[in-house]
Amino acid sequence: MGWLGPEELEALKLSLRVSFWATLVTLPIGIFVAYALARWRFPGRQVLNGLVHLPLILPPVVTGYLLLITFGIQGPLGRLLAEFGIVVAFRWTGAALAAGIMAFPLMVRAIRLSIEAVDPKLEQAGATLGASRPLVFATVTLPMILPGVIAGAILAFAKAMGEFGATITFVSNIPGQTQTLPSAVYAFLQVPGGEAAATRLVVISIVIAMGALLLSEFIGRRVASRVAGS
Amino acid sequence: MGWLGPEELEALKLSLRVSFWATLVTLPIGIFVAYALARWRFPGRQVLNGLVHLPLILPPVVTGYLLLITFGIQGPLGRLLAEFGIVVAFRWTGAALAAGIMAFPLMVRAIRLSIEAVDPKLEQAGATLGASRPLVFATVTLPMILPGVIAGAILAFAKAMGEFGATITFVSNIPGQTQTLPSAVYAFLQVPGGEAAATRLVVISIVIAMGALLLSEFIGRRVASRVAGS
Amino acid sequence: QGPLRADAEGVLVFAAASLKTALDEIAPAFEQQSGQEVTISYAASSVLARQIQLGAPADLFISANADWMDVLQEQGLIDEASRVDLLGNGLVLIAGGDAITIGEMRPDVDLQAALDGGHLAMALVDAVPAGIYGKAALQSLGQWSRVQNQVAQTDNVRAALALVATGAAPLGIVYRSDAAVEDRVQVVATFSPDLHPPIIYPAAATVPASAGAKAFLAHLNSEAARVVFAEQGFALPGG
Amino acid sequence: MSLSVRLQHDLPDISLDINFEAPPGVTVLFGRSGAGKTTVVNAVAGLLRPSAGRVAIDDWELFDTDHGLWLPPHKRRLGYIFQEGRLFPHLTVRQNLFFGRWFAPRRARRESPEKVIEMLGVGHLLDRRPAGLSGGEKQRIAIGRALLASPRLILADEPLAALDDARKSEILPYFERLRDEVSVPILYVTHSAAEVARLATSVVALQDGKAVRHGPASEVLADPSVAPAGVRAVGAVLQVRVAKHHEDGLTELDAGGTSLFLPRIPHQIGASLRIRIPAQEVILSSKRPEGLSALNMLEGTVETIRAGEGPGAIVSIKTKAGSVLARITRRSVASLGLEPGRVCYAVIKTVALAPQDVGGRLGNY
Amino acid sequence: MSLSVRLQHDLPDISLDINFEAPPGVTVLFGRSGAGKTTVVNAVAGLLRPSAGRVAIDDWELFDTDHGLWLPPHKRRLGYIFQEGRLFPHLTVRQNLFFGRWFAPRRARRESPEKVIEMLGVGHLLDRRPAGLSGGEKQRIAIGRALLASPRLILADEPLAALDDARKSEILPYFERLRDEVSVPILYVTHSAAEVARLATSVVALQDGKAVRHGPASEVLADPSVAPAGVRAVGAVLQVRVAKHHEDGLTELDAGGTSLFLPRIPHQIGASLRIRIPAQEVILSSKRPEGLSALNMLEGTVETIRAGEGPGAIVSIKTKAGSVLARITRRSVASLGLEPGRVCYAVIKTVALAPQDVGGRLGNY
Ligand SMILES: Nc1ncnc2c1ncn2[C@@H]1O[C@H](COP(=O)(O)OP(=O)(O)OP(=O)(O)O)[C@@H](O)[C@H]1O
Ligand SMILES: Nc1ncnc2c1ncn2[C@@H]1O[C@H](COP(=O)(O)OP(=O)(O)OP(=O)(O)O)[C@@H](O)[C@H]1O
Ligand SMILES: [Mg+2]
Ligand SMILES: [Mg+2]
Repeated sequence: MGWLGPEELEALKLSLRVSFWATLVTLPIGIFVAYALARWRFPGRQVLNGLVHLPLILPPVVTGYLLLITFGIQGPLGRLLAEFGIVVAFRWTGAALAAGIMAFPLMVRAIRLSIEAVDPKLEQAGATLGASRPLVFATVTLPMILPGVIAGAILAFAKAMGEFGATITFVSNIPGQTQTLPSAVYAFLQVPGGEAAATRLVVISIVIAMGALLLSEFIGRRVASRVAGS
Repeated sequence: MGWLGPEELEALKLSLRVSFWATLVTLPIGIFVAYALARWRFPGRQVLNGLVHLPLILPPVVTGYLLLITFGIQGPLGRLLAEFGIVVAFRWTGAALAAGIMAFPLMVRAIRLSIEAVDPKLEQAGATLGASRPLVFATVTLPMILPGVIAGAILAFAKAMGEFGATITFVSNIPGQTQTLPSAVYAFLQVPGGEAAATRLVVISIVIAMGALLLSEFIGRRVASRVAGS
Repeated sequence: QGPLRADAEGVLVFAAASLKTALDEIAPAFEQQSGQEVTISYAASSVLARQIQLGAPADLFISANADWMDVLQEQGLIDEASRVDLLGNGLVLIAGGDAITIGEMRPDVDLQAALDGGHLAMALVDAVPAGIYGKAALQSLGQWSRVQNQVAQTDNVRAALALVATGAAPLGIVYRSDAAVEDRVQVVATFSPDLHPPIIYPAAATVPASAGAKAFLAHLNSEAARVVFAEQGFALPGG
Repeated sequence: MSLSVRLQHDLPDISLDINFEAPPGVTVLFGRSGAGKTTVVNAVAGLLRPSAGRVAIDDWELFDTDHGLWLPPHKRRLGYIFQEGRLFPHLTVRQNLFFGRWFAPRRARRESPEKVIEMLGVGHLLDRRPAGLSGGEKQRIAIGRALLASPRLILADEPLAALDDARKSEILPYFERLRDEVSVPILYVTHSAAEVARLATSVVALQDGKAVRHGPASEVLADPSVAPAGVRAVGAVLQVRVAKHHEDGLTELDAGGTSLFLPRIPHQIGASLRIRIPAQEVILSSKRPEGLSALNMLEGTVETIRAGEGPGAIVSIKTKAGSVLARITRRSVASLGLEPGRVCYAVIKTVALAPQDVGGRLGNY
Repeated sequence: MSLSVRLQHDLPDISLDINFEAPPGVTVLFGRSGAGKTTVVNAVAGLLRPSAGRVAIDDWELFDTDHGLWLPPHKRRLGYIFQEGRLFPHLTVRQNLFFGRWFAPRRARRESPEKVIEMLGVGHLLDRRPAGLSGGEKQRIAIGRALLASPRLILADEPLAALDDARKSEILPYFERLRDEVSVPILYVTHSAAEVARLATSVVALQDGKAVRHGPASEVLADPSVAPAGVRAVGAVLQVRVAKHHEDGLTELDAGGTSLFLPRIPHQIGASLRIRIPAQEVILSSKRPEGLSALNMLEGTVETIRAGEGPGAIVSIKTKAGSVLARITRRSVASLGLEPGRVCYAVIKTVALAPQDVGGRLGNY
């Protein structure tokens, strides 16, 4: 990547790190929420469903602003987290939080659909064989939804790689801390003649995201055929 | 809606119109692409799959810029369409185009998954009974994937309601023509003291999008139980 | 029929988003006087300039910086004769809540100490005009290298204002016009205009502009309009 | 109308090499699981493209790999009754039934829907959806759906295999009516000897992808060396005529001049029937038995005695009613002194003839 | 260990009201489709919560609605063999087999995996996945999986219903071995009289959600008024002992002093067996028959004659071997002059006793 400047390289690395962690940390939560939405009937289920979809529907700037208000230094959750020594404001962790939240609906949808495709009768069979609910989940449901989980995770990763609006509004753009690839692209597009540099970065993100998607299709199919039996 | 100014009301109406047409026009294309991705093996299938996902991955500004270059007044496709009397640049039709393209991946994913869940044996049964491929699709596949199609369409509608970055970059922010609800929100957020107005508009879009989502869950479940037989 | 025209009826203005409050107040008066309908599309200057480059049917372009106007002028997309420096602006250092006002910014003010480990909110320092000017001013003051690593850059100057207003950042550098209307922030210091390139909002009619475009441009220079701009904290060229 | 099938196709486990001409009526493909029955039917239906072969109904070719001819499934005008029903879950029973009819050429519509619905007894189900139906009802709808497509050939792939005995005996008569009342050739897959005996005009016995035996049902089933379904499937098929319905609930049949008694069967006097007499239900006696509860005794002479590997032997007795097979122990063969040419009596219990071994009106054979 | 079941539950179509105590051994729930069998089993398993009732194994209560006691399924220590197998598709056969074992308390692990794998003959499948297995293999894995969970009760819901006859007779012996070699009570659902006869220690006959009859298998099955599976299911169950294996492939059984001959069965001399003699396979003779190929003749006296609605009657004959039932025509009853107390001979063909009517070693009854 000799044709990338050091700052661009840094943005690329940061984007990868942010997207990776955003995906990794939201994945268990996404699986849990997807499971709850698919299998449990509880009051507020539709509210939860709506909340999950919110980042998909809101303009990203609004999401970023809401994050700023709640997770910022002065925000209630931001202060709470700070008590535990976790600061997200103006850190790459905040960028990961923003990316994770923006990608969350995509992840949950993918996983939820694959959970709905699992025959509850197999889960019942697991229960009669002595596995408690969490164990049934771990030994029956989870292995069977693995293709969906992988698809969801990689889709979320790809989305996180492209997230911009909420991220810059929430954690702004601090080179080395929160300057992700899309922020850099945006900056180049603001000045006359910046198109070439922007294009270079866009191509890089497309390559990475497409690679991830192809990988997910491939893994998904392999795992699916393993799960369905060969 | 006495508390909405005339310009805001106009933005709301325009957003509804843009999202409605964006969904309606992309729906058949989305079904076709989803079917092709789910059922056909052809060279370039992965390329098509990648292309479909592109708007999900790219920063919206980039998508908007690409649209401006290709579908603008001087863009190659823009000129081609103009030959047929279709002008999208700086028209609400362009906003619909941008919204449709941004929502397309979500729509295709939802529909594709439901197509993959249809047992090809039923389609074979239709064929042996004398229905050609298109007729099998119309009489067997399509009715069976209806829940997925509805979910995909409404998700796309909700996404279209919230689309901003690509729209403003492609067709600008012209009141009455291309100023959608999110564009209006943006404009309000750019000036001091605009937050209250922006919040009002955001709440409206949340209500509409959530309503649509709830509706889709509801219809989806009704249709699904009808299809599965009661 | 869309705005793919430059007809006698109506004026389509492409204006930097930060002018929204002022222009929305000024335009109705002109519409009443002239009977012409004014439609204003607010977005980032870069977005609007690109759209004009690619054939947007704007009659009038008001940019938040000179660079994009220069580009359009070089490409012959605007009527050179009509170009005016419509407005100016100044930079201020702002803080949230109650802060002491120190008047003019001086090199010896310890900005880094004032930040106390927090961040200095600015627009993108290499891309967005307010950020570019701010960086230049800090460089002139010899402060840039000291605070460089604590600058939180936003995609537009309003977002920088929001960082300070919500308390996320203790200090920020924004336009005077932005600071004027936000209650939650206070101007701590002002930056002298000679610390940075002149902040200018150039305006010009496009090449195929409608007849009303120039009339509206003239109206923007009228006394009534100037009062509104001044109220919003904008500087007036020569004033 | 006759069906001509020639097929070659390699599957991972077996290779298919099949060649048969089926006369009008019901042709049964008979064979163990994995013999290749479904593969043949799928090739006829166009759901599988064999590497070589030709299938024609009379001289209408469905495909011929030599001439690169390949009709897609929807142009073949078939009525395929799948093993698992494959009803359309999103359509009502009525819509399912009429599905094929929508696509059939108007002038080809032979079956009257009313008649088919009445014949299958599904009139009360028309507005329901398949999901709520019992297995037997589903299978009847599947039959009706295939029929109303006005097919030129009906394919039935183990249509009864998934059903329990009660359901089986509920559905079998519909296939008999199909055979007797609708003049469409039927290719019927099964591994049940009883179904073969009851329905088949001719039988193609498949084994490991090859057609090992092919001929009229009575011949193939009487041959213990084929007996693809095991020795318990061996039996003779007799052609009989309904002579009288007695008041005590028995039906008297005329079998070439001898009388046979069965529990009442629902056929008119004079009707031509075939009954299958499983070899293991027949007891032989060296002299005319007396004082037995069994009402049916056929006098005849021993034709052949074939001893199997186990303790049993199959004895064929030529009677006036036709050849009857008996499966008895070799010990009994010895103690009764049976040998070809000896006179003996075949004793058959009245109630041992299961209803599903009694066929409807005889086909063209 | 005995099982005590009391259940009340309303379903849309029927309401369940059931109460029975099952002695150790195999308790068969017997009844037509829709009688409520699966519902009962599901309630025992904890997959369905009945509105009222109590289920206990000895005095270990699984639930008792009166005291608000409800053990979740995974705490009930059951081995549920489902009708459709329900193997885990993502696990290998080995992992499927060991699934329940992972969760069983270590000290409760009674079955040795090697023994179970050997007993079921699935050793060669261990590394494969369920998708590639035949129906019979799948069902054997399902049995093994339930067994290796070291359950305190085995539930089997029509485990053979989805299989064809060949597969059925391949699996049934495993259930016999379960009954005889593993001392776990079994609740077994079926609507096949042959399975009942072969496996059942006691039978609970269900009809429309009610237990209409309950008792030892031999009693319930010999009662034509119950015969929930139709008159063809009526038959007697005899307790016999293997006396000798003859060289001509026959096995001689000792039935209370009388000899019965059957095609060779794979049991050791001296082994205790039960055989089911279907009533319709029995011919009666008013005098000792001679010159017949049938080797089995039991002398006895007529106990009862029950005439049904059709042309048939069920005659019960008391022999030294036990009560034998014969289904013959009323016409024969009259012509043979049968009446209670008369001496007559029951004639049974050697080969008419199907292998699946011969049971393994007798249970505790
Ligand atoms: N698509 C396929 N790929 C690989 N093997 C196949 C395929 N289809 C069939 N076979 C194999 O070909 C053989 C014949 O299959 P086929 O389904 O025709 O048997 P069948 O006679 O219909 O058996 P059954 O009575 O079980 O339905 C089997 O061994 C089967 O495993
Ligand atoms: N969850 C349910 N909702 C509504 N009806 C039910 C439900 N479960 C069972 N039934 C009905 O209760 C009755 C008994 O069902 P059950 O499955 O226990 O019968 P079964 O004796 O097991 O029959 P089969 O031999 O067909 O399996 C049936 O009429 C069935 O339709
Ligand atoms: Mg088959
Ligand atoms: Mg059941």
